Amino acid sequence: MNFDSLLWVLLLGSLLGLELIGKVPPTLHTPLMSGANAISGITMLAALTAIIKAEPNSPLLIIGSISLGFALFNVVGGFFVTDRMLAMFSRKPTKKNK
Amino acid sequence: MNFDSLLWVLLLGSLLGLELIGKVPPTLHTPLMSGANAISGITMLAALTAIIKAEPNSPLLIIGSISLGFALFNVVGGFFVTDRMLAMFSRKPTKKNK
Amino acid sequence: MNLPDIIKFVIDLLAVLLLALGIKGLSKVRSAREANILAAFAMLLSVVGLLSYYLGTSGIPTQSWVWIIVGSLVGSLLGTLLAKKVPMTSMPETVALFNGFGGMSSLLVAIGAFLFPFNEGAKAGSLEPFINDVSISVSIFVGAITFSGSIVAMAKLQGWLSTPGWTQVKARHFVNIVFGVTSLLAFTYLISGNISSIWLLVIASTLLGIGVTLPIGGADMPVVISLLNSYSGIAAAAAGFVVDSQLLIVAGAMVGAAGLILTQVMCKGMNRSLISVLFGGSLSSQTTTSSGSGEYVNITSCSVEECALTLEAANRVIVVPGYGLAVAQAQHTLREVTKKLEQNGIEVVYAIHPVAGRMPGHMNVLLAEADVPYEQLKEMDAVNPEFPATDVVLVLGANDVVNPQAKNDKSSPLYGMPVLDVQEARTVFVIKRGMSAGYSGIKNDLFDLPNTSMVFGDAKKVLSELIGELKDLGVGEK
Amino acid sequence: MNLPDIIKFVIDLLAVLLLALGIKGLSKVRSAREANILAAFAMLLSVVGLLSYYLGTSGIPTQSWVWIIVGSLVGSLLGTLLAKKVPMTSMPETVALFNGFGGMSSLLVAIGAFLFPFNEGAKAGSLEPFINDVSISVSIFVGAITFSGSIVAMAKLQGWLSTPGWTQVKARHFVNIVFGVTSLLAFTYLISGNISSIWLLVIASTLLGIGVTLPIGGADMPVVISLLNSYSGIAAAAAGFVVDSQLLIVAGAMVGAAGLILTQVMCKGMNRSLISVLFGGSLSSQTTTSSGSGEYVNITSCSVEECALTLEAANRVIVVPGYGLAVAQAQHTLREVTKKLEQNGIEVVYAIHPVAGRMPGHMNVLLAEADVPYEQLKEMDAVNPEFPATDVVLVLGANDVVNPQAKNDKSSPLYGMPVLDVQEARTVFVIKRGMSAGYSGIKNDLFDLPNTSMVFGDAKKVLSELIGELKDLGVGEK
Ligand SMILES: NC(=O)c1ccc[n+]([C@@H]2O[C@H](COP(=O)([O-])OP(=O)(O)OC[C@H]3O[C@@H](n4cnc5c(N)ncnc54)[C@H](OP(=O)(O)O)[C@@H]3O)[C@@H](O)[C@H]2O)c1
Ligand SMILES: NC(=O)c1ccc[n+]([C@@H]2O[C@H](COP(=O)([O-])OP(=O)(O)OC[C@H]3O[C@@H](n4cnc5c(N)ncnc54)[C@H](OP(=O)(O)O)[C@@H]3O)[C@@H](O)[C@H]2O)c1
Repeated sequence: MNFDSLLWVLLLGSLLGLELIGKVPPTLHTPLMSGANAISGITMLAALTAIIKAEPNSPLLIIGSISLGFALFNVVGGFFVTDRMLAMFSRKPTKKNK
Repeated sequence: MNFDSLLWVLLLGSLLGLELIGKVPPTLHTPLMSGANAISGITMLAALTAIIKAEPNSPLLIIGSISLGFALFNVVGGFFVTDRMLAMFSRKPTKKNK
Repeated sequence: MNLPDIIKFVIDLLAVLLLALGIKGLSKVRSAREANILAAFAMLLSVVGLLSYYLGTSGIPTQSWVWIIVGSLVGSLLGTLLAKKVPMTSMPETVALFNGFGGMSSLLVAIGAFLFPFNEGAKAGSLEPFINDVSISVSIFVGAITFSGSIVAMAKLQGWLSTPGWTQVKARHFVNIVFGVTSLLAFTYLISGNISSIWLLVIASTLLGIGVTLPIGGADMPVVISLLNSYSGIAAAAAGFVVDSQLLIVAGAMVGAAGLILTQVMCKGMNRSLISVLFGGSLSSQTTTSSGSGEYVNITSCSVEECALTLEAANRVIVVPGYGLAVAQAQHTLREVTKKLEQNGIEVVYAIHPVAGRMPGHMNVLLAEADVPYEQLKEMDAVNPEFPATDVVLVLGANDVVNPQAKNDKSSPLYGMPVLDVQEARTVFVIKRGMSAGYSGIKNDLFDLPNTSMVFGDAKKVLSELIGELKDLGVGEK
Repeated sequence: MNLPDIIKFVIDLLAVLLLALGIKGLSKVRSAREANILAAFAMLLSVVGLLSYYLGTSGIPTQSWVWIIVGSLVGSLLGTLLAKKVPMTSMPETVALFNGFGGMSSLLVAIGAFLFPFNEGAKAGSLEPFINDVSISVSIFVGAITFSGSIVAMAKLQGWLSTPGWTQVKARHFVNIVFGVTSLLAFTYLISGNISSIWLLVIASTLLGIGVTLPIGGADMPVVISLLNSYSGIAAAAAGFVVDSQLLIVAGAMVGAAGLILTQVMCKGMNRSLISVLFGGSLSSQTTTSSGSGEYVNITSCSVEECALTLEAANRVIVVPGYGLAVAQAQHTLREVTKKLEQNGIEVVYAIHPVAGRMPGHMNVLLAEADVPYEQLKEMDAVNPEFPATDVVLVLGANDVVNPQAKNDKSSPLYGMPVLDVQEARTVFVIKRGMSAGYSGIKNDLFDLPNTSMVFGDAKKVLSELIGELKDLGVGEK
């Protein structure tokens, strides 16, 4: 990959992110925050790459593994907790709009 | 540029395009159509590239030039006509919302 | 990356950013005009970026300069001329024409790139020839469809082409499938290196564009144009793969996707699905056999003088403009009439149906041209509850958009389309030339109602007479 | 491109598509839950894509497998445990902790990539080392700030850390500037090849994160967390440059940008600007000197029994829950009280102020947990016109969000913040433990009004007593 094509991707990704969130009702601020938070744990891919590419017995293995642990804590915990919150809202899905 | 990075750009550009247009009031359908139309004349860049890279005396020069003419007809005419329409709407800018 | 690369890169990023802002802004009344200028500026910027890049690297030969200048001068001049001269009533045709020319541009550049490859010496490790060929073929295919489809659409909107009856037979689908398959075959040959099949591809896809657009009723044309606009974006994106330009790809993709959304929005406004627009054929021809031929039994016709008298006595008047007003170019005369009424203290508003006229938002443009204040234009949903409290409704060259069948008659092809409930008003005057039907070809039950009076005549003529009558009554002269 | 490349490419595209859909869906009530699951699925997909890519190309050594499994098991297990156990009242802290861990992950992987470079053998003609170094440094910088800032935010929300007075002196800006400049210097050294300055960068940016977050008042914490969430997206995007992954870049950029928008939306809801949140210091400490110390002159206090009697006679009751309700964990008891009232034919609705509680939307989550039907929760703008027609308002552990100063007193620091107009109702009961102020530290004029009665006590205790009293009155027992 050339650097400039990565920059294109960065620009377009940012613009997309800016557009994706429209009017969020305050009700959803908390779950949206925690959901987006979980997605930012995508760094787990970087940690995985590091572990896979590490030399045998390199300390990188441990660093990567700890990093992976932190990331997965964020991802798995984040999605679960978001789901817990959202599950409460959708308990009565029929009468959402009065 | 690698092909796959171009595909990334294509995907993200399309997603962005899908998001950019929200609720368009019917009033604006015509100008929006003609404005987007003018932007699609961006092919003029391809025509320019063809003319610049053409061998001396190659028929590509003529083909490129005709292509450029069509594209600029689209671009320049499109933006002007859109502006003409929009100028009418904005004549009384103070009382837009009653 | 060296300096010219970096500069071009930054300019391209900036251009994409501005284009995105432009498209976004165009969808809001408040920002539309600035957004349009912004987009135009972004396009200019991208050209400057490209030219200065080649100036700074390989240089631009004099011969190229000549052809660039000739091409751009001719194109821009003609485009500007058309844009300045064309009457607002012909907007749909104009947009169709512009769009077709955009498609033609993609088509030509792709043919050029195929016959006289200019991209080989580009960059080391660049596009494989296969991908190059595929992009070119897509560009040709989509470009040709866009061009021929847009030109047919324009011709139909101009009235140069009607919808011939034979295009409505089911067999048309078969013919189109043949064109489609032929295009596909030519496409396959082409990308496997058979250069001569390029002409087959051009011809087959041009025919496909014609074959698909010709049977579509004029009423659906704006949707078709919007869809073709989306295609021209796709063609631009494909051209971007040919010349290896992210800017082209992103801009093309944005236009393509935005066009698709707009098409969808329009279809909803006209209560049609995209599928039925594309493959359902013309609405009118489907229906002439059914409810279209019903007889009118109870028509009341009245003179312009009677109409003037009723108007003078009214407190609240709603004007419903339609396609006929646009055809008659009567928007300025209408404005004079309403001015007189307003001077007499009569409240006047305009009820704008989203698909009145020949293009969504067309009426707004026309009335704005005649200096009607923006706040007097009311959209359908806002004005519908107001009809019961209205004394007089003037239906001016509108027909389908005030047809109560759409609400009451489940068997009607119009059923389900949102309409203006003019029949709820005390008195309705319908101004049209005769008893002929509107675009859908369907009988209008409104004309039969007891509170409806027809005033026959060309909209502009009737309105000028109305001005005379109102003057005689002393309306608007205090 | 060979097969594994293509598969990975398609998987990555798909994952981005799903993530985009997920983020979009999370901002709409209707689709939020499915969107969250979709996003989780996209993350899983991306991991599968990565692992299968390496399995299909270079292979994954057993040693790596061991560390992968250990790391993921420990992280996922602990994360799941916390997510399942944590009470809904502690959501803000929990989100802050998760976010900090995300930042820590970026920080660690960047340190690893710097000390034990693993990206060199990547692809020919790939990233130049300079860009690699810059990306790593950005990752470290942003990751460290995210981590330390989030941990401070969490500690403050948990009450483990208060806002020390000395952090409010203007000099703190100077200290932070020193940290910032040091980070910048370390950054510059690092990218010019001075490996040992990595630790300086880590320390300086950690301190910067602490220094910026510590002075911010607890009331503004949710905004800070949202901003730090946006940072962690940026850190992920930077890590994407390090490991050469478009997927990481796009996902990180989307989270970064979406987080920024959310932060902006929240600031608007709390009537604060982002700048004043970040650099204005804590709201309470600014104000204790001014209007915060006013004396109450006209306090009416009443017993739970009186409150129950008034409630029994009411037709329409509005409950205003606030932070105190969350602290007292009284949402379930509250639900029992309102059930009783409803059984007696009394209409009950809940007025939810957007920033009631400690996090936007916090009250909705808490009340939903106690099974309050969604349609009884009314947002501020919808409920404000209803107060004049209301017999009894129960203010439960809320304070700032019902302070009329925000509307009447231009000199008040709260002035301009939208509040609930509870004083318009016939009778207002305020249930709280004492006369202490709310988060803003400002005196509440509501308590002095003649139609306001205070019911002192812990919210949960008062509510349980209320149940008893209502039972004695025979309410809700038919
Ligand atoms: N806006 C869009 O996007 C769009 C685009 C294309 C089609 N359409 C369709 O077009 C229709 C629009 O409805 P509409 O009510 O505006 O128009 P319409 O239903 O097409 O009816 C127009 C009427 O105007 C009369 N007329 C024509 N020339 C006239 C003149 N010079 N003076 C006075 N009257 C004249 C015609 O009757 P006489 O011949 O008897 O005078 C005709 O009945 C809908 O069916 C809509 O779906 C809409
Ligand atoms: N939602 C957000 O995003 C967010 C985030 C952070 C901060 N904030 C800020 O927090 C404030 C929220 O307003 P609010 O009205 O909900 O809360 P508040 O103004 O903080 O007031 C809470 C009140 O609850 C009382 N209380 C505490 N514990 C209690 C218990 N166990 N039982 C009964 N009462 C108890 C306290 O008085 P006593 O001690 O006398 O009992 C206090 O006055 C606003 O200033 C807002 O800007 C909002």
